[in-house]
Amino acid sequence: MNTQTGTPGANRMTYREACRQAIRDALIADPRTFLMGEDVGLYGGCYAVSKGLLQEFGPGRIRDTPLAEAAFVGAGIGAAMAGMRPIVEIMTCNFSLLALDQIMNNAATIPHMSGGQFAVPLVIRMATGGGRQLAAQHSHSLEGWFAHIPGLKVLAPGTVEDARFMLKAALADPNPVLIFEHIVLYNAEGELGPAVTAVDIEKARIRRPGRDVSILTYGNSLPKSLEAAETLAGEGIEAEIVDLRVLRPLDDATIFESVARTRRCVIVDEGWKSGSVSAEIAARLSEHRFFDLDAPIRRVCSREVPVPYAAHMEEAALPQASQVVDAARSLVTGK
Amino acid sequence: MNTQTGTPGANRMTYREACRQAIRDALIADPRTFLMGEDVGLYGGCYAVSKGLLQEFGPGRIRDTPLAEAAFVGAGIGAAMAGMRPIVEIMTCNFSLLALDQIMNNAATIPHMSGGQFAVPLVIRMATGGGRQLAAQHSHSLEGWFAHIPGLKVLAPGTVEDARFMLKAALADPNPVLIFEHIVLYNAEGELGPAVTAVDIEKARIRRPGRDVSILTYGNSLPKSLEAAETLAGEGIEAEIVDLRVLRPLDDATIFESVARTRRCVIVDEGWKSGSVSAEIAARLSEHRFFDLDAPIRRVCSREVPVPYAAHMEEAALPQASQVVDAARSLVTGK
Amino acid sequence: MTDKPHLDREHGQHLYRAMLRIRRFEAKCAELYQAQKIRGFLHLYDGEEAVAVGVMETLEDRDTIVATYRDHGHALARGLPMGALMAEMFGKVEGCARGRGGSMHFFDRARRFVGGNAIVGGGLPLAVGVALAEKERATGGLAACFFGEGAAGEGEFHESMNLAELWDLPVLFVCENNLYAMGVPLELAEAETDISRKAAAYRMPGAAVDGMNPVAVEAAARRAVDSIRSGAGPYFLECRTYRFRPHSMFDAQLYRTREEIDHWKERDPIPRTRKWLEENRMASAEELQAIEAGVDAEIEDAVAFAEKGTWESVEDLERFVLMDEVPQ
Amino acid sequence: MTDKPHLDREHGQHLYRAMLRIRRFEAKCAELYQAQKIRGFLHLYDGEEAVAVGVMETLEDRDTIVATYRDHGHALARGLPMGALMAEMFGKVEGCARGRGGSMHFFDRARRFVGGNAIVGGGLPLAVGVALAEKERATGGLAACFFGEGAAGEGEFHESMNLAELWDLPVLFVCENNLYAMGVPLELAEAETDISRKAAAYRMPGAAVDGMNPVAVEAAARRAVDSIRSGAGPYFLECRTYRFRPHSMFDAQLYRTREEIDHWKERDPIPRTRKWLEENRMASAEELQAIEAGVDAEIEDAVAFAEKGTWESVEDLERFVLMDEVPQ
Ligand SMILES: Cc1ncc(C[n+]2csc(CCOP(=O)(O)OP(=O)(O)O)c2C)c(N)n1
Ligand SMILES: Cc1ncc(C[n+]2csc(CCOP(=O)(O)OP(=O)(O)O)c2C)c(N)n1
Ligand SMILES: [Mg+2]
Ligand SMILES: [Mg+2]
Repeated sequence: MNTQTGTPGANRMTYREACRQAIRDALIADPRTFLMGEDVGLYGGCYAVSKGLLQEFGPGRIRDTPLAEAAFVGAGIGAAMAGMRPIVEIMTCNFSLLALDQIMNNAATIPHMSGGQFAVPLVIRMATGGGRQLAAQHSHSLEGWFAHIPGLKVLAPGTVEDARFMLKAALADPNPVLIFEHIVLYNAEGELGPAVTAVDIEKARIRRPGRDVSILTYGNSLPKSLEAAETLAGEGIEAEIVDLRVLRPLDDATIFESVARTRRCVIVDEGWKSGSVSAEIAARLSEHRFFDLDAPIRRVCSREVPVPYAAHMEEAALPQASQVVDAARSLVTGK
Repeated sequence: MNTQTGTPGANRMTYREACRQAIRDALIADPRTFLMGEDVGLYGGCYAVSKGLLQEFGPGRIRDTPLAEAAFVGAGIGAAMAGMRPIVEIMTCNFSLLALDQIMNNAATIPHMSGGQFAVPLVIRMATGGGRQLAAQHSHSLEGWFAHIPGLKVLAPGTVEDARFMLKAALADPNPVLIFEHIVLYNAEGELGPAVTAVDIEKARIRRPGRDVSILTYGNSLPKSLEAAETLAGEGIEAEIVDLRVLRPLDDATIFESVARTRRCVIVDEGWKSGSVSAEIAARLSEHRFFDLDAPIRRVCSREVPVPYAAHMEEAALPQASQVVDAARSLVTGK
Repeated sequence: MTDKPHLDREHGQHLYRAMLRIRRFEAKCAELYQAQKIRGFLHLYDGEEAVAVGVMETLEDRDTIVATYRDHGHALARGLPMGALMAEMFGKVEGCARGRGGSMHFFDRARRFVGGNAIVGGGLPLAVGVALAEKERATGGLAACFFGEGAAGEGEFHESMNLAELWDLPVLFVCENNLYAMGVPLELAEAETDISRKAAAYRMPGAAVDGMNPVAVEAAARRAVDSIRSGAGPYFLECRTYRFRPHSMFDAQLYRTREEIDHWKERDPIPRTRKWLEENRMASAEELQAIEAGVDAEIEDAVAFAEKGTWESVEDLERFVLMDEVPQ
Repeated sequence: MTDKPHLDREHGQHLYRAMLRIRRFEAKCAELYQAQKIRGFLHLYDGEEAVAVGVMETLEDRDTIVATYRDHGHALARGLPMGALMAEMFGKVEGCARGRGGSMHFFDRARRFVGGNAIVGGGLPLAVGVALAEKERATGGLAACFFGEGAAGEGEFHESMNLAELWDLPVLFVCENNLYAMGVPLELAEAETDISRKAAAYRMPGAAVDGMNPVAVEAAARRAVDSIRSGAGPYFLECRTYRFRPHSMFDAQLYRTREEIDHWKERDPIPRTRKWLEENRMASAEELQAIEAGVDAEIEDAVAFAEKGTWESVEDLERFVLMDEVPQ
């Protein structure tokens, strides 16, 4: 692991390392920042993201908490209101349900309800998603669901670069920002260009340009969609891959612009289809870009089931590249 | 209050009374049924729905609970798994966030995850919505958000008749059913026809037929939409009002059929717009009925803000009949 | 009221005045609720004034207050301007939360009043977090968190108590035990009805005090605050009190008897304090009259201020959903 | 192990065999995990077998069990067929949850095993609800709920404890205190590290017992169950134990020392029970050999059963998301 951060040079690292370096940078940069959550310290993080940080920064900055999601998330909110810049880790989004009252009724609400007297400059990181056979209670994809809540910003890094730099932008934001890190991506590797030292958390990013169909996606569906685009390219179909990466507020401009060019749209989303981010995007297109579309919108989402343990069943439950290929192809070729 | 139920005759009652009579019927009909929640007993229910029931049925059937949403909802789930047919009241949906772990990770998940060995025949009732100046933490409309969760059924009675008979159907269902009663509707009055003794909780209902535009709605947006339809009729626009009433699973057939006829659609939903039920319906139409639509879909939803206390600000935050009129008119007249 | 006789005139009168302000302010609120000037939920603090007043005496500017939906007493005792509170309940932009919060959600950044919170138990984790920030920054400040005995049923109570004690945080937990959570009497809600004993389960020091006596509350709170400021971690103060009025404006009070209420009214802290001031010659009739007149004038001014207030522009509806910056 | 000498041969051997089954079954699981036959999270019960075995001895068919993600020991001790468990972890439809749950989610309706629950604390409210149902229907059954000491931090623990005691429900709370919640030692998680004292905060009777001794656990559980069946309400049993292996298969165990583990291994209930059986001539060498051979054969059969198993059809993916009827 490369711990030389500060001025990030060209280097290859995993998404996990990128998350860690981002936290490390933040702790170095701002004494008001600390990391708090279950097993972030001694254990080194459930997904080994914070390994070594306790040794480097000590227990005041890397706080192991009891199993008490409501209290430590709420404590993060209170600390943020009182001048700190906490990073709270909820081990996985499956447990975030226990903290939802604090997130919705306090973090998302108090700035507005207090008439702007209090901000909640808090970052909550959580692991999300399925694909590791962890079964129904450990495979939720809730980022799109959280994106329903006014007062929050919701980020979903799908690349090593975003994992590396989104945190900094999130901490600089005066609002509660939720970052969803996908469990399957932690081992993904990527190259960081020397020029990149920040990412824009207001904007979606086109990861692959294309003229025939827009594939809108994020998180672990991004690599699947890129894989699909390769296959489609082999068939002569040029898919444009838009990495949404900011799920709230959605970057309508980038989405609309891409769809206006390709006039066809597939949305790929690991959330359960009904009421997912994919639904919101489809709705916005059907409201605001109705006449730009030449064909129905297609959605490739998780099946509406608690995710099963067995590999083949889990695979059937989650969106797969082949489904993206099929959806895009049928839109473009009309069959 | 008319406590002669059994064979419901033609009579006029409030939505509140309808809810109460429904509970009373259920308690009489099935010894496995009991009502449990905060202040359902001695106090008579926060919205006076269960007034008198403790006296009639005693503390074993009408259980006042401590302030402990997670535990008593979870206890309802456990009791349902073990053979009871509980009705759990969460005083308002604003507090349901404290029970979300139990609802999503247990109630919605265990039947599937156990391979069908355990059902959770549970009804959870909660009050929902804004419009009474209760401010941000007491005015959420979360029914559409819950409708994202596979394994649940979600009902939203918008009429006295539905308030009167949905509970029975929900208790007969082997699945966890959430019923969202709108706080503004409790005082609404309606006539129950002598013929009606049951409602179909699989189907949406056309509350007013019309040929020019479909207005899809539910809950307290239903009376607002009916009011809008009156105004529109005065202008020569015949709006069809579809009361969704079942938010999960959505009754696609009724929705699609209406829109195929009118070819225009306004969705009215008190949820925050992004990721609401209105989004899901718009998405389904844009996927499956793209060529049936002559115009963009319009959504009239709550503004994406924590609902403020001041009357004029609250009014501006919630969907209003005049907005429905404007949206429908502009779709039909093209301006 | 005789257990703390070494009270000077000024302070005795001050306590009386502070309680009276709350009582009369709220009587006015009830009236204005009937007149539909105030809407939504209105939870009055009638009978419990000694708690907020006694505790608040011991707090300093650097301390932070977390309250509940029943927050009028705390706000007034903390020094929030009465006019801003009334304007808030009128829904005016001059209110302490721009008219967005109403009765349940008073806020005041300058006075470190971080809200009436309407989710029972929801404020406790916030207080823990504020205390963590104070401790980390060694400000010497503490977080005082008020909540009803009903909140002790919630998981958030349990988690917060543990976290505060585990991390030795400067939190003053003030449980206002008024024996009822809406209509649920304590014995129907808690297996252990001795609330102050709950603190022991977290090894947290605690005490129970007569919440109908402002002097006793102040003395107990002083011990608590001293303990917290000495670095001993959080402290749990149970104040045994009673609300004289219904839970909110929609409550037929089917769950308790007139006799019970009357019995508690005999211990009403306001007439008792007045009597005590008189008996001990700590306030002259003129002084008492002046206090009353002053309170009444302040209330009149507050109502006038609220009446004169303006409505927030609807165009600002989305303002502060997302903040542009962190207020300093 | 000498505190309960009045144990007959058969029962002594039975306890030994029950623990050995779990130990060897799990050793095989670990092996199969390396071989990637088993995937996902795998939490082994190594070292804690005396708890499940001792408690389960005291339960009856009419009782219901709620377990955690670390549920192999409970399932085996409860009598779930080993083959169905192994098939479950292989993801086969012959598994005890059709291969949908895996290691963390064993279910068995016939044996009233309502699940391995993977949300820490998430099973406690369910147990309260089951107990409520049993009490209302006067079945005489109880709900036994297993959970780690880490769960005591959660709000759901607090709320469930209170509700169970408040309503006098037949719940046996079994806290498996193995000193760590993943990598967090108890003293970093709880202000009060004496878990059994927590029960007192709810006025619930409780006891702590050596969880490395199946006889002691059984005796304590018997007292607990007798108390519950007598109608005295819930009971809290803390079993002091230790897990010898990592938390799950992804754990470098940075939070504890080899020495600590070795120290606890000296108290391993399985060799100790064996030694005790030998020393007290309660089992002959042949009998012990037969037990071991029997266990090994059962495991071999279970693996073969799992291997032979079939995959659930992908077409059934949505089956049971909504149930068509309530299974009887
Ligand atoms: C989590 C939650 N559940 C339920 C309610 C509804 N509710 C509001 S106040 C109240 C009673 C609270 O009693 P207590 O904590 O004793 O405070 P008191 O009102 O007596 O001051 C209830 C049940 C709520 N606001 N929040
Ligand atoms: C609510 C929740 N938070 C976090 C986790 C992640 N997690 C799984 S097991 C565990 C430790 C639990 O420790 P304990 O209760 O002592 O049980 P043990 O594993 O020691 O048997 C944690 C933190 C979880 N599954 N559920
Ligand atoms: Mg109270
Ligand atoms: Mg443990």
